Amino acid sequence: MQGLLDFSAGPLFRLTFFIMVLGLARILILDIWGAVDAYRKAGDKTIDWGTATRKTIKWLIPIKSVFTHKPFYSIFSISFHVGLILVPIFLLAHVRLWETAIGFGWLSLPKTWADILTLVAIIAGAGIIIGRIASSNLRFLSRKQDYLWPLLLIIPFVTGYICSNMAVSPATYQLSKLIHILSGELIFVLIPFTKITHCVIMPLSQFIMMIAWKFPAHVDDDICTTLNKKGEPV
Amino acid sequence: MRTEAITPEEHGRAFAPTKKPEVIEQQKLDVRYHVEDFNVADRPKRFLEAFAAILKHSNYRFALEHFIRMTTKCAKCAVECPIYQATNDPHDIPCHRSELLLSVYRRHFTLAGSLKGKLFGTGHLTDDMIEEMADSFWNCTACRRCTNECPVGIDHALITHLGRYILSEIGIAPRALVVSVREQLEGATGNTSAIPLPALLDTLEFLEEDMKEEKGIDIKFPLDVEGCDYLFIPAVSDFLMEAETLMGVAAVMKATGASWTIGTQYFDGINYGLFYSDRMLERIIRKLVSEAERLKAKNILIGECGHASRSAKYFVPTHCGGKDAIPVINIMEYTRDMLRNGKLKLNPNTITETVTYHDPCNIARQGWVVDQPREIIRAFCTNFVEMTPNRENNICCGGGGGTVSIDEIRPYRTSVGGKAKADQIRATGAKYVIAPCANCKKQIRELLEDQKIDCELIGLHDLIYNAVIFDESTKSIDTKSQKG
Amino acid sequence: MKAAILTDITKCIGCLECVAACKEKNNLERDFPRSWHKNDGLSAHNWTSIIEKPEQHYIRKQCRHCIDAACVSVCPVAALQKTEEGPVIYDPDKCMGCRYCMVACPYGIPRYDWDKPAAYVQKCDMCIDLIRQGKQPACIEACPTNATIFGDRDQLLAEAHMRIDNEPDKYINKVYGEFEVGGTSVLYVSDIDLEFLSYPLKPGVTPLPDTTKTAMKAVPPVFVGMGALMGGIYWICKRREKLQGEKEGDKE
Amino acid sequence: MDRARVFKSILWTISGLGAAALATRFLIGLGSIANMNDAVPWGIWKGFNIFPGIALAGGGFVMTAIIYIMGREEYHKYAKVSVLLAFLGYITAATALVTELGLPWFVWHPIIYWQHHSPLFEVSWCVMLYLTVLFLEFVPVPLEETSRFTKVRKFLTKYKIVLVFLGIMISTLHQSSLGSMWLITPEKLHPLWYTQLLPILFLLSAIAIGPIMLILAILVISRIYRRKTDNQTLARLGVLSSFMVLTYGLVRLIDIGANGKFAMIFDGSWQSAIFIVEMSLMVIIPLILMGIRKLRNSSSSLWVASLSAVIGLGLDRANIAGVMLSVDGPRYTPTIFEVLVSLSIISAAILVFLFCIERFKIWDSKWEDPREDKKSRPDFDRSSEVWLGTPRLAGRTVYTLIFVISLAVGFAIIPGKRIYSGGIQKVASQKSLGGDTLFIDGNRDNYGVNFDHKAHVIRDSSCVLCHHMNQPNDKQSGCYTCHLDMYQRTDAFKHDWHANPTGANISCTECHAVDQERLASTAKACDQCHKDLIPPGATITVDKYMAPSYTDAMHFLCVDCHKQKAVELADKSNLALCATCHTSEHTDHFVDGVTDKYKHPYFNHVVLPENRPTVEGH
Repeated sequence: MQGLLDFSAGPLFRLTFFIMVLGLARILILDIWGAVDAYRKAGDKTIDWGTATRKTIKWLIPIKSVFTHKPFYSIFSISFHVGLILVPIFLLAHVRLWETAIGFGWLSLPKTWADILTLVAIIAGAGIIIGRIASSNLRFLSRKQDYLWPLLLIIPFVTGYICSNMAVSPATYQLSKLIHILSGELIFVLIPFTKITHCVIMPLSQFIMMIAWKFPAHVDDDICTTLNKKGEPV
Repeated sequence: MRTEAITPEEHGRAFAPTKKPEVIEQQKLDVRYHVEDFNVADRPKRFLEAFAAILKHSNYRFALEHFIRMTTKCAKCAVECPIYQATNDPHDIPCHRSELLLSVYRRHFTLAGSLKGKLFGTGHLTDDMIEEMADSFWNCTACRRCTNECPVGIDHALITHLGRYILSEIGIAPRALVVSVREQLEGATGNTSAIPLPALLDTLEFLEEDMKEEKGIDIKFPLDVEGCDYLFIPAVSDFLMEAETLMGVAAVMKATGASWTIGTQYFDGINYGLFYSDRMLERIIRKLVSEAERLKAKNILIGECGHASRSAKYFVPTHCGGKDAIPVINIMEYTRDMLRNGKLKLNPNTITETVTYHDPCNIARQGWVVDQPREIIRAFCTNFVEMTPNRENNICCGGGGGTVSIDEIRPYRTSVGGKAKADQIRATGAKYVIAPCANCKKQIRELLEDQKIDCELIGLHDLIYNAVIFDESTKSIDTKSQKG
Repeated sequence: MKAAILTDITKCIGCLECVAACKEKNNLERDFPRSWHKNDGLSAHNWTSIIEKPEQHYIRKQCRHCIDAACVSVCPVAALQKTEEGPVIYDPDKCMGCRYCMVACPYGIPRYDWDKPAAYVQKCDMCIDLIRQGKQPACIEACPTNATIFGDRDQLLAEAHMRIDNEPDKYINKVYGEFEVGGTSVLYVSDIDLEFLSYPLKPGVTPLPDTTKTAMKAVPPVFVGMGALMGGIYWICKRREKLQGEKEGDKE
Repeated sequence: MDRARVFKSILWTISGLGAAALATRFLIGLGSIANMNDAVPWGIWKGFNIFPGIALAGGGFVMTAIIYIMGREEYHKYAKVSVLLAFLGYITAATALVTELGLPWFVWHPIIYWQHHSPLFEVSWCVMLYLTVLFLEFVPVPLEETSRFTKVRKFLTKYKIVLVFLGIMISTLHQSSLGSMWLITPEKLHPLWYTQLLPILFLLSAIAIGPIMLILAILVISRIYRRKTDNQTLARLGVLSSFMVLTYGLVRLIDIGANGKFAMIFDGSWQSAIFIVEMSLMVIIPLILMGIRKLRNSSSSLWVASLSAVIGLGLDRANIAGVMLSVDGPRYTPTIFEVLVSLSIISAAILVFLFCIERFKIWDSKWEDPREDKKSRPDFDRSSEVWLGTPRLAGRTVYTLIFVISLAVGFAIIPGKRIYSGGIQKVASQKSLGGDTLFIDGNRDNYGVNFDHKAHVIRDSSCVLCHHMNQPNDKQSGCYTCHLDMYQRTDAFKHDWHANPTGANISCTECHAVDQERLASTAKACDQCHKDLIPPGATITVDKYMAPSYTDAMHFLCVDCHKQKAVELADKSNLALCATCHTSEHTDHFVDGVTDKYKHPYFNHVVLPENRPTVEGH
């Protein structure tokens, strides 16, 4: 057990962590690269960057739409996100880990707050899953991963909570810690390859939309050639 | 490089058998849109090839690459979609519609799809999927409300636009649109309504006489004048159906003393390419610009038409010169500017009945033509009421995205597509509903008829026509120039 | 004055006071055994050490401060320099960490900060700052038995020879460092063989820098000569081509 | 999958793995990934990348001399590729140098701090100058692609011959100076390699093998891209260089003979064996394959000859730069990470090379992928029906993924011991691997006590004697789980554990009397409940529920017992002395591959191992 823990907290952690960080960086770079290429190809290069930036900021802080469109879903998902972001980064135990790994740490959440946020994240995650199952629309739209992701994301929270507050014996503690680490690492690995990449590329959305409507000039001919349609009637 | 077509065995494995639909059914409402005869063999393969060719040459790939990483399926767009609100069918949720195309992209154009294909060999494009897309994409009115509200920023409108484009490349596009565009690009008349030039001249002459009678002054439609400030291009259907709008425009032009003209070689602002094919879009834009170049016009002035304005405004620079392209403005922008600088004077009490204004999606959604018409209306109407929601958040008339031209789906448009609009109009209790867009006009007229709403649809310049006050100076200048 | 150190192996009791004094004076870090240490006790944080030999022999190892030092001669940025006072000193601001000095040193003295992202070469500087103040190096001050003494090189050499002459049976008749590699500033008199200090070098009397001097002196002539040679060949080839061209032209 | 894609994928993988090691080196230090040490300060990066790299890049100046100065037009089509090869070879060497420098950001120091006695000073100047010259020679090629900078391009093309002259002169100098660098180590370098002629030998071998490297590169490229090679020209080039190979071989052998070391070649030592291998790879095999008319025109003999010559040259430089140096201290074997860094630098250079080949007009024509063409139809992968875009776009997707994953794997496989050797908080006690001894290191400074746990268990059957057991159900926690610091006292009583339903689950009233205020001072004492846990006679005083500090716990618990034992066991009278535990010797638990028992250099004398090997031939 100890060996497994050491392995999962050592090399396996480094592997998955770097896959996540580098994978996300790759996605971000490829996304921007693609946009720049598209912009270079576009026939019309007039883009109002200021408006796009303003739109992005307005849209990333969804104050108005929370209460006008599906308020329950919005509140659940926002609190879920808050928990997801704050707890892993600012939990005291994690900050200690960062300190040993990279040599410096930062402010940490008070234990009570961390516990509350953890519970909030767990409840919100569960709420999201239940909401998805309950609504016929969402059930129709959802793919498997849309259920699995919230489920997977709350596993480390549940096990982490057990570790820090409810471990009855060393065995329980170690087991829950192992599950905590392994599920966290599974999440790390999956992040760059799934929809969770939205965490880095989301701010680009408005710009991407704007550039996407800037079509390249004179493609009619090229597409006709490629599809052997040259000279065909409309 | 692959030069051979796939073998029959491969085809049998990869693609499901095809069936030949003369008409693709809108089963739910028993509404159909007609397509022309097309090659039904190998549809998935041809679909993918068209998709790939478009991705190769156009700018869609990076956007799709971005969108496939974002889809969360939260169904927030459902709240925004007027179609879904009317049908309550989850198939109509914009997110689902986008997913139809995104799933094809994921499976056939990404590494993950490659892995899936190699490991499981599943998930490839089938005829059923194509048929679902063919159904779904033409249910949408391309109003782009969903795009504005998507919490992760997926441009459903762009995806629908692309989906229709690809489908049209394999022959699945409404016949009404294809036939119109064919006439416009390759036909003898060169416009979507197939109006021959003599007929147009007759109409204009007739209108001139009409105006002379009504206003007592000579208001001309200048034809083929070179070097004008404005080349006026309305939706061609205006010449047939909305003569009063044209008269209003002519009156405004006359009152402001503008130098303007109508080209005789090409006088059609309609661009159905925007709705189903970028290739057609490009060709039509080229035709438009070549007319402007022929007449050495300084600006292109688009008449009361939403999609014509948008396609010209955004795609003239794209295809014809980028920054240096000929500027495009909408007639309402022009009228508002003239109103502001005092060249145009309107009688402030012309209309005393309740008036409401319908924002055409294409010009209002990104906030381009929103305030201008309101300013104009307030200048001569005493009783103006807004619909809710309005401006950038307006609700589509139900005929957007080219569906209005498909006469065979009128029941669908007036019962489903326009339901929300009809409710809005009813709620305002207005006497006149102003819709400065050829498509909206047609749709709302049918809507009012089918939904039995006591309200009159009218163009903005129809009303302005009654309100214009002509200066003595304009009259005199005009008579002088006529004498000269 | 040419500063030098004379260590009398027979007097050393291996008390390590010099080592401690060196650490304290130079503010050296605590030293953990690492895989990159040589087994002579010197390291980046240990500039002098005591090597124990059988029968109570303790040999202090430190930089020899050669008269004509190999490390000084090879350092491409002149970070190592022979001072007027005698010691070879190191300027960390110039160093770029190439470690050529470590390769070249016949006694294997310079050590390296292998565990630091910004790594410097480290070695004894004979407490040059103290010498300049007219004091003795810290290790000399600390020695309780005067086994290691500080002074002018010539005087120390005389002292060493005097000790050997006085007790020829006790000492090996050789002052270690008098002639090896052209002479060093750190001298030893001993009753056991000290050649292991310079392993694998068999100490000759030529200064090591002389081995490269010939080659380095040849640099300018070779540069010019090569240019001239190439120019000549180029001229000949061009001329031949031209002649050939003329010939062909004649034929036509 | 086409050949180029497979090849590039492999290169990207290696680059990724190496880049991880490289990043670690720059963040933590050379010691974190390299086995270089104070005795062997130059490792594989010098012996594998820098010295052979520069020698193999010698093709640049030799080829330009042959083409532009001697006017041999038949090789003109290889002019650009040889310049590119030289440029990348030097870039590789420079990158490796920057990697292994301790202060790489001061690599420009030789420009301002002069020391003209140093061969390395001359080498660094020449390399810098020659890199500039090569850059100027090569830069017109990419500039052909753009319409900008036409003037610059034309200027450079016009004065190419000046650059060629400069290039040759500078190359001659530093190729030989690389040899001069080793003149300073007359006793360390094995006599078969050490000679005063080292500079000349270095120069000769670079001239001989440089063009052969070019042949190899052309063969490799044509194999990857399935292009035809002009074997005739290559063979002629081979003949030309085999003359130089012959010259080199003769000079070297004559020098050895003249110094009377001829017998050493056949003395049967491993060094002599390597010498024979080296000479046959570098001289004999190429001479046979390229010198004999019948053999040299076949593609396979060109392959074998060039490969063997290149490997031979690499071996020669590696021998001089490391293998044949006598070592006084820990022996050096490169770690896997050093190898990876070496390979990754080379891989990256090859990737750049391939990039240039594909994008620029290096040969008579640009190498164009037909799939990049506008008119070509998208080629769906047959089995999966997937089209990832044009080769460039697909490459962008695939190679970045490969790179990212291999980078992450690279970071994962570097042992934590090496990464954390600086900053980790070590626990006070460590399990010994596979033994029965605990290494107890209270200060966490690597100096501690080897505690024979097994022996103690046998002696005292009760665990309780040493393990306090504060936590419910805890039977095995070591001291260090609570006593993290040597001198600080630790909380001995965990209230929440006792009250928690998942812990001891006892009600408040069990400890706190009902009518009293619930304070620690009024609660029941520990031993009222934990009767069975406290051994008879043991006195563990708990002061305000703080357990004693680590040192106190150790000293008062152990020493008391040992004092008692010392009395009982008359033959072990020194059992209670401090030195029984605090000996100076300890096993190092943090350093890999250290088998010697070290003594603390601060407190101890150093004993050198006897029976040193001696160098033969002196």
